[in-house]
Amino acid sequence: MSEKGPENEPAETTKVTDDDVVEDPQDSAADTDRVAEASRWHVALREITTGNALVAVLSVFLAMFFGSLMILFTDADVRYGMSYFFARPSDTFIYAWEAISGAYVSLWRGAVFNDLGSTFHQQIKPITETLKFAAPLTLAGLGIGLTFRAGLFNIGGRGQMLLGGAAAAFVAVKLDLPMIVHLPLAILVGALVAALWGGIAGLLKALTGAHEVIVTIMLNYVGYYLVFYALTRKSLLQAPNSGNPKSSPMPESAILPDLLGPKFNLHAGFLLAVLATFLVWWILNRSALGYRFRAVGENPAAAKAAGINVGLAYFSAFLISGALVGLAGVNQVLGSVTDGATSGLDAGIGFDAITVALLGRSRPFGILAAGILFGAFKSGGFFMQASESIPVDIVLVIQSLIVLFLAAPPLVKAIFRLPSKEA
Amino acid sequence: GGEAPAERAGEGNSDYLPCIVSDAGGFDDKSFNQLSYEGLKEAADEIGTKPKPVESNSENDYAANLESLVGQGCDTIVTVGFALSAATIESAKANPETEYVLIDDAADADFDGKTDAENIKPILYDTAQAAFLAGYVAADYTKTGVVGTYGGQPFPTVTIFMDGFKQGVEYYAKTKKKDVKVVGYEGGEKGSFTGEFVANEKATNTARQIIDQNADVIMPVGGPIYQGALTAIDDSGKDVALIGVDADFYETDPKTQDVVLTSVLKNMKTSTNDVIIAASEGDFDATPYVGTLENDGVGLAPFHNFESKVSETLPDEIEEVTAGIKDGSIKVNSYLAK
Amino acid sequence: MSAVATTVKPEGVAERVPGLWKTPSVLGVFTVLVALLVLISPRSGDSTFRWSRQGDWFSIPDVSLPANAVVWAAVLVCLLCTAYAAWNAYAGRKSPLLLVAVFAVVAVAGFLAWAVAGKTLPVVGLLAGSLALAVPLVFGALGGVLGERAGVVNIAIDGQLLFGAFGAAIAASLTGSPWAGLVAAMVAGMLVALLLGLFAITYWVEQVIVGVVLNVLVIGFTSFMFSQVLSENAAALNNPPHFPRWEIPLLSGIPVVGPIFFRQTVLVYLMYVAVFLIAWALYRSKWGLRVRAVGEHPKAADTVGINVIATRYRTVLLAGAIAGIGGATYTLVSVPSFGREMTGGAGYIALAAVIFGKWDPIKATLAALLFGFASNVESVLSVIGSPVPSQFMLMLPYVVTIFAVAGLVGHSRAPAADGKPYRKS
Amino acid sequence: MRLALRDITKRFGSLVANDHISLTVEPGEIHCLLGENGAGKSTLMNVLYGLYQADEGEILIDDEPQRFKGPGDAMAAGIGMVHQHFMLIPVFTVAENVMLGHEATGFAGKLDLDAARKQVREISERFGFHVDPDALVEDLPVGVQQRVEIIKALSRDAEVLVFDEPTAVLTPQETDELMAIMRQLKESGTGIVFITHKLREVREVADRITVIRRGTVVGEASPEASNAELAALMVGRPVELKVQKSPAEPGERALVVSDLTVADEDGQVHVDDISFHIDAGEILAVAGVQGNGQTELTEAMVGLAPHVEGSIKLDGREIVGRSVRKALEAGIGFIPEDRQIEGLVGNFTIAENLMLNRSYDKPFVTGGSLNLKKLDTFAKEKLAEYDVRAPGVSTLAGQLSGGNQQKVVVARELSRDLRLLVASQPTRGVDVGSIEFIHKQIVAARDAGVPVLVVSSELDEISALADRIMVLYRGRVVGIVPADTSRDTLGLMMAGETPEGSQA
Ligand SMILES: Nc1ncnc2c1ncn2[C@@H]1O[C@H](COP(=O)(O)OP(=O)(O)OP(=O)(O)O)[C@@H](O)[C@H]1O
Ligand SMILES: Nc1ncnc2c1ncn2[C@@H]1O[C@H](COP(=O)(O)OP(=O)(O)OP(=O)(O)O)[C@@H](O)[C@H]1O
Ligand SMILES: [Mg+2]
Ligand SMILES: [Mg+2]
Repeated sequence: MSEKGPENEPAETTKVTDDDVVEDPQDSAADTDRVAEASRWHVALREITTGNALVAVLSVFLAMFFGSLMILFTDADVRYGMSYFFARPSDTFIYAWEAISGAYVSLWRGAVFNDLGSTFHQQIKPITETLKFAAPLTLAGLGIGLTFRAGLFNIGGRGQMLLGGAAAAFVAVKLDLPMIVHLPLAILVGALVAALWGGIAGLLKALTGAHEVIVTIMLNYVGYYLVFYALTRKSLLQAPNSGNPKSSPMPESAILPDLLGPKFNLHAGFLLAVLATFLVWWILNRSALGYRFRAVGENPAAAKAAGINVGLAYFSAFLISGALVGLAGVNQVLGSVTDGATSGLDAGIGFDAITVALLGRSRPFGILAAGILFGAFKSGGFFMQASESIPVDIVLVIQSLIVLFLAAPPLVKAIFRLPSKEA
Repeated sequence: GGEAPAERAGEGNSDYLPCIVSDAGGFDDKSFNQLSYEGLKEAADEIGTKPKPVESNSENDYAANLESLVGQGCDTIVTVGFALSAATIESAKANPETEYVLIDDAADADFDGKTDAENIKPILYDTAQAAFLAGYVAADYTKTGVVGTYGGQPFPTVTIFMDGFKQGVEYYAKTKKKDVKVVGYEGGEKGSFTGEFVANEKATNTARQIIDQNADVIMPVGGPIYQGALTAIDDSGKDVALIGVDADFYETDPKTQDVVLTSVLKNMKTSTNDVIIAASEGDFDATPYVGTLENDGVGLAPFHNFESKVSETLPDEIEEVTAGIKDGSIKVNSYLAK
Repeated sequence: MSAVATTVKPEGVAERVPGLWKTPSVLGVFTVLVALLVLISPRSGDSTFRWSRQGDWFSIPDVSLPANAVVWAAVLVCLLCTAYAAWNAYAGRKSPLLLVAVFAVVAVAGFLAWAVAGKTLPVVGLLAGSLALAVPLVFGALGGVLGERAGVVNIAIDGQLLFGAFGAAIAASLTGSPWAGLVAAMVAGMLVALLLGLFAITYWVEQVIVGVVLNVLVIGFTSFMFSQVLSENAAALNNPPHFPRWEIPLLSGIPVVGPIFFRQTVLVYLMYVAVFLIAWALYRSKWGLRVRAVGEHPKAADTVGINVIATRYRTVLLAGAIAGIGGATYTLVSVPSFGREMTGGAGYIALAAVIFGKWDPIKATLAALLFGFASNVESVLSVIGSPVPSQFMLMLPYVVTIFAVAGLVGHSRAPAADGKPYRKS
Repeated sequence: MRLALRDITKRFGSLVANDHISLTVEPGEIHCLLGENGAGKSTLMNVLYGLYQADEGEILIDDEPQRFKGPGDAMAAGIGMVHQHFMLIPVFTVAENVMLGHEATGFAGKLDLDAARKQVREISERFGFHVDPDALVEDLPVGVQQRVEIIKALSRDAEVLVFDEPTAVLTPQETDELMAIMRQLKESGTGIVFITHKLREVREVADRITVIRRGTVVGEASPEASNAELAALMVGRPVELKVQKSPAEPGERALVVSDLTVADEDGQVHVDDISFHIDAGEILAVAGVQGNGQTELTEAMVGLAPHVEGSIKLDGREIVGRSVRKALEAGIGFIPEDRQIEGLVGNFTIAENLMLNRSYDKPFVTGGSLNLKKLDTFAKEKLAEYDVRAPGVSTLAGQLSGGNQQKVVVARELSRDLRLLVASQPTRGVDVGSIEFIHKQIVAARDAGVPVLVVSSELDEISALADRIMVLYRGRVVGIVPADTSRDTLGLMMAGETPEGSQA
């Protein structure tokens, strides 16, 4: 996904050219000279067929196709139809069509627009849900993408989210303050604690050269048990009167406000994510700090020789990354699931965010777009499961296939027999 | 699709729609999610309807899943596990027309002793009572004088088993003046936990360590983790007996038949079934239900293959203890006991 | 002209090198920690260590010692080790690894004596369990080492373990034979490896991306199949027979050693073979030379006529098969059925072992064993009752790994072309 | 064996790297290929060696057309190559490197290392090399590494040997020895293709010379042609081979280095108690075989070396113990020895690379934020001033040719107010045209009063730039001598011998 985001994908044009290419598969790769002399129309066609936009569309298409196969082979009706396939093959096809279209239509209804809804707010609610789920994915994705740009792998999203969320919850439930102070304070403390937690990996890397992949993975577990411990102590996080490892619900004064009123679940966490996107974009592309992150990420030896403190860059990248990932945890506790923090508050987002960062190519707006896409899958998945009884796990399969195909344009082009740019 | 052949699976004639949401364990957890779902399915078959089950993978999913189910027009929604409590209360308040059944939690977030929404029926089980009996049986059965237990995570719904078990053993030791020791649980949250409700090497290994402490009865509490104990028992080459939890393992998992001494029953299947049947007939009753020995909500499974191996007097003694617990002359402490 | 020795090492210069002080510092920290245990919370009673098991040729008697005394003795030895390490550092020498090993054993013994005061610690069970817990990690790490030695970073170990477990469960259930399950596990691991190869080797996709994404793909696929297919036909598809324990005659009777190493399942014996075979082949055989060449400097390998792409594919597939065996331990040894996400991220721990073990099969195996040991200390202590809250005990293996990586390993050098796709024009 | 290339064409996308090139190599002949950076020499040789497939044309051996699918086929046909960037595996031993690809094995694929050791010893003896078969390649000096490359080729019975810039990293003595080896090979009937940028060498050994420019053969030159003629033919214009430079007018004592000792992480000492000084407006050139402490010396000057003792005083202020950033802020410009590794960020644009050492403060950073406009203007200026051949300032540095990359580094380092310039191998692998330009810039800096420390393993470069010459051997100063010291004397000093009359 490019820096500019998905809005420059010419969906209409691609369709037309797509057909053209299919009709003319001979127009293949080897023919460099001919293309060089070809008409402007040909040049434009070539630009589109070799461009990223078409590959993106086709990647999604391919991933959905494989998802369909899985649905087909496990759908009870389709299998039933196949049992008498030779007697009445049409049934199999009808069932197959029902299964697949049912799945994707419900995915759409759950993610974007529900035409079955009786009121307007019910109809457009799915898109707001999508944005709600996109917020933590984007925040954590930004954090992880930022470390990627600095040449680091932050696999520690889970731990950072847990610590950030738990710290925010602590401030929220233990203090009694007016909202104007309480909410910002809880957010800040959450981000800060997560930043320090992430910073451990950066510090150890800078001081001892410890491989950050190991350290962050280990810190996930350590963080999990720490938070779990806190949740079993009344003095720390556990709700009074309860034996469950869960905190009290968040007080009103520390809850991220709703963006579209009480009828929708979309809360200010999404605003936080959008702001963070701009902030990270600024850091990476316009700030000296971000310049140094990128320099260190691309060539640490050259950066060092040019006077950049590489260890400090590692440490500060992890601090910022931890803070962003921590905000995802804060978003969960103070926004999405406000009835109390638990040791499951990360909800797998810390890992999903790695994929989001990869899909967004570690570019801030790419990550925002990828976060929204994944949020849509998430939100649509619930609807699909409820209406079609298809396990949401299929969404994982489709998501990961999209990322893989997007990362390998030549493969997609080979599958669809498109010309490749570097003929 | 209306034009489908009549034999097509699961099509019914009632328009009553029962639904169920699992917690993060999913419906294959060999524990409360699975049993509640099975109870719901049976009820649905009896009524002639097709239930809608949805699984949650994380706590993110609870509210969204409930919302989708409401959108699907469910009449009754069963939510399984304390983790869904808050989401259930919220959904119930927003949808007063829909009926909710919450398993394993009182739905009392404000701790005023009352259910927070009138359309939620909380179902709880004082499994400590039944586990007490199991502890008594184990203490009687053991030859080494050591019995063990371990859990998935120190949640109250887990430790309540271990707690009751421990009290049962201690009661036996005191009344019979026999030295019997419990390993793997010391009370509160102190004990042996695998950290996850997953059948894995950690579960197997924990069972191994318990057997290594000379235990010859072992009670794993936490869905599929008992499968680890099966492997450990098999590997040890010793005569170690297993005590099942939730359902009668002898029936739900034939692989356990040679080793299962008895099981601590938590009759979620029956309770769910009953509530759904009643609800389908318009008799939804939101009063909280606490399963006890008294109302057969919890109990002890038969000894099956072990009938000949336990002491002859044991069945009568169990009767006696049961009566004692019922009439209150024997106290079993748990977070649910008044 | 002769090969000029370009660097000379006069006496007395190296003492300026601060890296040498890392070892004594870490040892010092741990010495203090052990001492703090008894200072803050002295224990009463004896700690008993049990060494024997049924079936030993002869039984070593239990050893009972007063807990506090043992801990203090351990602290003393630790102090001596630390002092020696510090003296070495002062003299500009690196401390021998043996010193660190002695220190570790003594410090652990001190901690255990403290923790089991008044109770009995089954030493053999502790060690045998450590080995069992480490088996999938060792296979995973071996797969990781192989792949990376050939220049392909394998983050997908977790996916290979999980898919191996999945494949093994189905095939063994269908055929009724754990051996068929083992083969299926290898094939499953290879399938994931094939995808890794396709994207990483043929299409030059960033290898970390491919690995992470393949893990998600496998989780999604197996979970989907689990709910849609396996759990509905559990008796037919998810009911694998398991490998029995094979006691090796004679060897298994040796006290302490026998029950730990020679009363295991066939997969453990396979693991011994795999570790030594891979370690040998990697450094001593033509195959290994070529694999390492391709991972260090693929272009150089190409210029002497080695087919880089094919070598990488073959190695990655082999690595996948090995990781697949690790996956088989979940469903053919540990528990008798497949469960959703049942590897619990073990592949990532195996990956840590690869790096911790500096891309060496033996060292990676030791790293995995260390992890297994730390996990099992937690299990054993929680069963016999420990003075530490369970969450902190559960943290132990991870904290130990961080200390080990930061304090003892530090910079490690990956194969030079690790993670870099090979592109010819 | 007679080798012929006929009408070879090789394209990279739209770039035609080789355009219908024909070339023959007779047995017992040394055939030189000359051409500026990016002319297509390496590409042609890679085609010959089977690494690239030609788009057009054919390769003939004894008039038989050949099909090389990979280097394996080329080697089997008797072609060996010593690559510009060594194709050795650093963590392998010499024997392992030599046997790789045609390993002798025993039972179960067990490597027969003894056979490989024997082979290494045999070939070494034949040519008088002293190479330890069990030494790790990464521990060997480059000269020896190159011998390993030659042994590798000979161990496969190569009849045509290609040397791609083999002398770029050698000392004069090593170069002379290589020439002798080439002659010896030639005597035994081996055909040799020899690529170099050093005209002196060409005239010394070449039997025939082919000049390539922009992918096409522009003609053959006679080995008797003068340096100036050859250079002009290569570049397509007359080239100043020796930079015009007035005698130095040394000013104050700007840099004083005393008792400097540099050790690495393992405690090995690379610079051993050396002292010297440089005056403002003076160039001190450091000569020496690579690996005798030059790298560590330059690293210590900018704070890159981890363990430094002694003192480096610039304008009276101590540098030792300061961070790289502080050293650079004190006014040190640093041209590192390997532009790819330490000089440039390949995936950064030219403009971004130009601010690499100025990411903390003005002019490109204000209040923590980048001033992209200023950077753009600055980069455009420098692009024009330093004649960097690139489409624009947002071209990625990694896509430039070696010479142009070097110009970017030089432009960056010289565009600040310098108090000291440290230049390490400033023209390694750069063609004569670019050398001329870079030398001019360095001399201009000196003339502006900057003290300059130049490290080079290239004696031509040393004598072209130096006002005084310091020779390093095993981390110690052998002597500091005047610029007009003879090549022979310098060569001896580089081997560690202290000649008469030099001040140590
Ligand atoms: N793999 C490649 N892909 C694209 N372009 C390439 C590739 N290799 C070389 N080129 C381009 O081909 C041209 C010829 O390069 P080549 O390396 O053959 O030059 P050369 O004559 O060896 O130069 P030098 O004297 O610097 O070694 C250059 O413009 C170079 O940028
Ligand atoms: N795949 C490629 N795509 C684009 N440019 C390339 C590619 N491969 C090489 N080049 C360019 O071709 C140039 C020539 O490559 P080569 O490795 O032969 O170096 P060179 O020109 O000989 O440089 P030097 O003289 O520094 O050794 C490189 O500097 C690089 O910029
Ligand atoms: Mg209430
Ligand atoms: Mg070249």
